[in-house]
Amino acid sequence: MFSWQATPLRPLTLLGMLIGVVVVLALVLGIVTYLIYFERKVIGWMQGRIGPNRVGPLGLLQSVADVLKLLIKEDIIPANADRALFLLAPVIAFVPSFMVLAVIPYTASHIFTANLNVGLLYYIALSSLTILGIVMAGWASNNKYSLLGGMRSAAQMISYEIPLGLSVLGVVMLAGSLNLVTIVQHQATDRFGWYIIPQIIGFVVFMIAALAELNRTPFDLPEAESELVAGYFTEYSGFRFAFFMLSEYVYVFAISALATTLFLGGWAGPFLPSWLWFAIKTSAIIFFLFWVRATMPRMRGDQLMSFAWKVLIPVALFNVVLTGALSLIG
Amino acid sequence: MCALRSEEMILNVGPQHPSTHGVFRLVVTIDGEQIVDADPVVGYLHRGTEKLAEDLQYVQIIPYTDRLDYVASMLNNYALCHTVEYALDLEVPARAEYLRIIVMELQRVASHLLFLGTYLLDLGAMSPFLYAFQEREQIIMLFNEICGARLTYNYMRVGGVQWDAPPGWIEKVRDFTAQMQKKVPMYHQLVTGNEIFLNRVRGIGVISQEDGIAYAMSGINLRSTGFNWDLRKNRPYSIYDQFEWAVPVGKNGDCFDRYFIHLQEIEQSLNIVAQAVERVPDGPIIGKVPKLVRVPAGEYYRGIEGARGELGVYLVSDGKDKPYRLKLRRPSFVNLQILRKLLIGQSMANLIAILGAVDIVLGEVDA
Amino acid sequence: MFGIFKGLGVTFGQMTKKKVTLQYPDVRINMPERYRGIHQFIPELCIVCNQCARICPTDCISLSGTRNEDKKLRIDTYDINFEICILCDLCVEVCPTEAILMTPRFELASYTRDELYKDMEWLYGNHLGEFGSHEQAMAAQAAREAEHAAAAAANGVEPGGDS
Amino acid sequence: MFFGMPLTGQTVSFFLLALLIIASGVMLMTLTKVMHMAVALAGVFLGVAGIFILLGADFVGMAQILVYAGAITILMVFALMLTQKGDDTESPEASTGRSLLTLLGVVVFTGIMLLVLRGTTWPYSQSAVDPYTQPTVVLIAQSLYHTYTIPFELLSLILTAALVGSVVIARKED
Repeated sequence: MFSWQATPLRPLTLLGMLIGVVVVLALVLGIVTYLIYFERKVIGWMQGRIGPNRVGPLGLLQSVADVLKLLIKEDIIPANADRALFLLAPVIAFVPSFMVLAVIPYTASHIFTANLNVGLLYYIALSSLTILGIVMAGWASNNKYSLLGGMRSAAQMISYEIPLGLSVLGVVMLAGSLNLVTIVQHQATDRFGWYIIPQIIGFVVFMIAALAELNRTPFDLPEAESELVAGYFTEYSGFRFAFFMLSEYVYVFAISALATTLFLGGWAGPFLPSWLWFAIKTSAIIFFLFWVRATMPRMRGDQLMSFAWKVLIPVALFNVVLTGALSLIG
Repeated sequence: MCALRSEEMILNVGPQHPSTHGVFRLVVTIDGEQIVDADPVVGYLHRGTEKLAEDLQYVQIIPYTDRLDYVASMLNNYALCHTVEYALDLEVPARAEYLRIIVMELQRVASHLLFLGTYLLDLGAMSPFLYAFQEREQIIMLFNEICGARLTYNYMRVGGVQWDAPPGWIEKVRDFTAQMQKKVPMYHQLVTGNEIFLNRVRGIGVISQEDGIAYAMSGINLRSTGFNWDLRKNRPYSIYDQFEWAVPVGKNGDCFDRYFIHLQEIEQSLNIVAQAVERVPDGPIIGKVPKLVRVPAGEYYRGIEGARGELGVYLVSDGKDKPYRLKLRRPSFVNLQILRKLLIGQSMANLIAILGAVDIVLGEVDA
Repeated sequence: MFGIFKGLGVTFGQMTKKKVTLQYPDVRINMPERYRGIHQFIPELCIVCNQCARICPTDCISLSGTRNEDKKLRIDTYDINFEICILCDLCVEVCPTEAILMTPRFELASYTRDELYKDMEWLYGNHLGEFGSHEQAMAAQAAREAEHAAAAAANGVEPGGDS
Repeated sequence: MFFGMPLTGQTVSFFLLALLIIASGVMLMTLTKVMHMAVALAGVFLGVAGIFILLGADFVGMAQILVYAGAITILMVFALMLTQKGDDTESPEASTGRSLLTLLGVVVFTGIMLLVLRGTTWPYSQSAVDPYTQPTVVLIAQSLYHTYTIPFELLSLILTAALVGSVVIARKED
């Protein structure tokens, strides 16, 4: 196996690393662009509308146009904002969202995937860093709505990280590894098949906690438009706003990819090439996220908290115990 | 959280805020997310309708009433015309009364649909808003056909209505009513049973019956407390006594009751419309009204059941063709007064749920 | 729990339903006959009785006329200020000769306030449309009305408004 | 070759991380706004996590990010946001005596550290360095749940008791 630690650093290896990063970044940007398009189309269809249809054929270039617009907009920094943090916050929010993609096995031959022994932990640990960016944005904007949004997101995302972590424990116990590649391989040979079957409770808890981690409806309190105007990014405009949008949608993709990997057998599947299987499964989960968004009203903060602590965590713990008992019997 | 006392913060909700539905400002003092004090500031949309009316002939006031509660203009039109008719002791032809009933009840449905959509939007659900607007659009197009406007109808006149129904209009209303009656269960499926929604609105913003009466509330806000008071039944006007329908009444006076009564009233209004379209008589659409209406000197008050409560017109005339004084009892303004009492001690998220459920229209609050 | 799934079912069912979006600048709402849009004014019919200016609740109509040699009044200027006009239809209602009418045209947005001040020429142009003279316009309108009546007789429903 | 060391990814990463830790540490001491300090602290935590990973302790490194950089920093920031607003800078009092004392302290501390570091013979075995023979997660799990099961469980008991106790204390004023 290639070990970056032991191999001497030659210009060529460095170049290779850089090219890999740029390729993945470009790929992710493309995915995010069409994720946004897909979301607008799906929600439009569910509401009797047709969604974007003007820019490009079938509106396919709508997101591109939106991103371009954001990029050429004036970068406004409010006079009373904390300048340094205001500038830094979108970066802190975005970088981890991109970094978590490193461990997700997209295909049977993992070109872009770091075969990390603690891959799952890496994902959860890094995604928790984004909260810091969001809280910083809320505080640095020096806007009361932003501050409230930042505080809400801090409380919410920290609370939901615990059920998220607990819900994947069952998978880890079945696979006996934190390595995402190993988890996918284990699912191919497991007697139950994909882990969604033995881990259905874990899957449900995971999806709910994932929605909360993503700050999406019905858990979109931090950016609740009707209450907090736009929450933590009220004061952001131009490409800094684009960074928040980008990180949000990269996380949508990442968490769906993680759910696919953990519960739906990853890239495994008959006939079709592995990357296509991966894309199909991930798209199904993404569609579910959008579907929920088109249907649900928003939860209230205190209900959200008590739901996490009084329902999700006990259920996730119960799932862990159940899985332990199951694997003892089996 | 009691042990942790953090600093209080003054937050200006509005005048430009997505959930104040217009230009309404609420100065709230919050401690964390808890509201310590709330101070509604009204008047950003004040246009001086009452004062303007003193310089206008009665027929000229009608288009101004369109702009009070701009999502229920037909009812405003009627309130003014009805008061003047009452002052003149005028007979209104039967066909005009039926047309009025049809448009008023359709207007009530449209207004309640708007409430439904925007309320759910405030609570974070996007789709019900668009569904409600699809239905509302059909009603608006019906109004567009009968009076040529989509929002500011200026349809009623003293002694009758301005336009007769165009050919085929009554049938269209009948079709729409039948179709809409089938649509109502969809809202129950989508919204009423949703646990997240129920948790947001149950037991929130409870108005007691005593408070409701003490604050002179009316309409759905009062009925949600369990007090059965609907002017269409209790002080019958027009021809409401000729139809069979029920007054939906709540139990707890919370936001859920208010939401639920809105839906039930949609059903009841459709019920009235369905009965009315079956027996619209032929005949003139406007009574014998002098070309220039002169109300005999005196004071007159008539209240009707508007979409948001008792919509009253108090008219003082000195016998001229213009009112000496016109006072409008706007239900939104009166219902708004309880807001401070409801908000103190609630969280920011509940603020939106409560403000939305009290269902104010700023054109009416500020007049 | 079931309430949530019912709701999900409703939204999913909507996906296949017919979409109601109207591609506005390309596809226009067919406004009904009675629609109260921007006025048209026909100077030939005006008798300068001033009733429209008097009934107007917002005083947005101003007009002036002179007496001809044959003692008949002739309209000279006729302006409507669409900054304050509320399209209430009262002027049309009182006009004894139907010289002022409303059209289904509703797009009033403009870059300057001056453009909202419409004079007689503009309002007459709004009446004439693509036609050269008042007679031609009236003839075309009569033809259109006959067509409408025929269509209405054919299917028993008033065309125009789509719901 | 870089100061006698082979220029591998590991070396480069080490120096970058060391730079991050030192820079963040210095910023943590010199910045005046509490909120900025919190961000600098997060930088220190992240750098330390990176060092852990370089040493082959990837589990500990990730736990460091998750617990310290993720949770603890945010809890601190959260508390700061709840309690403070507006200008919370304190103007440092520049006095020569204090600066000199600081300098002296730094010099003495560096000296002692150097002495200790030089004087210690570090245990060094070739087999333990290669981190990829066995996942560290397994090693940790084995020591926690096999070798030290009873101390571990006792510890968790104490932590639970502490948690319950803190809740009781916090709720007393209701």
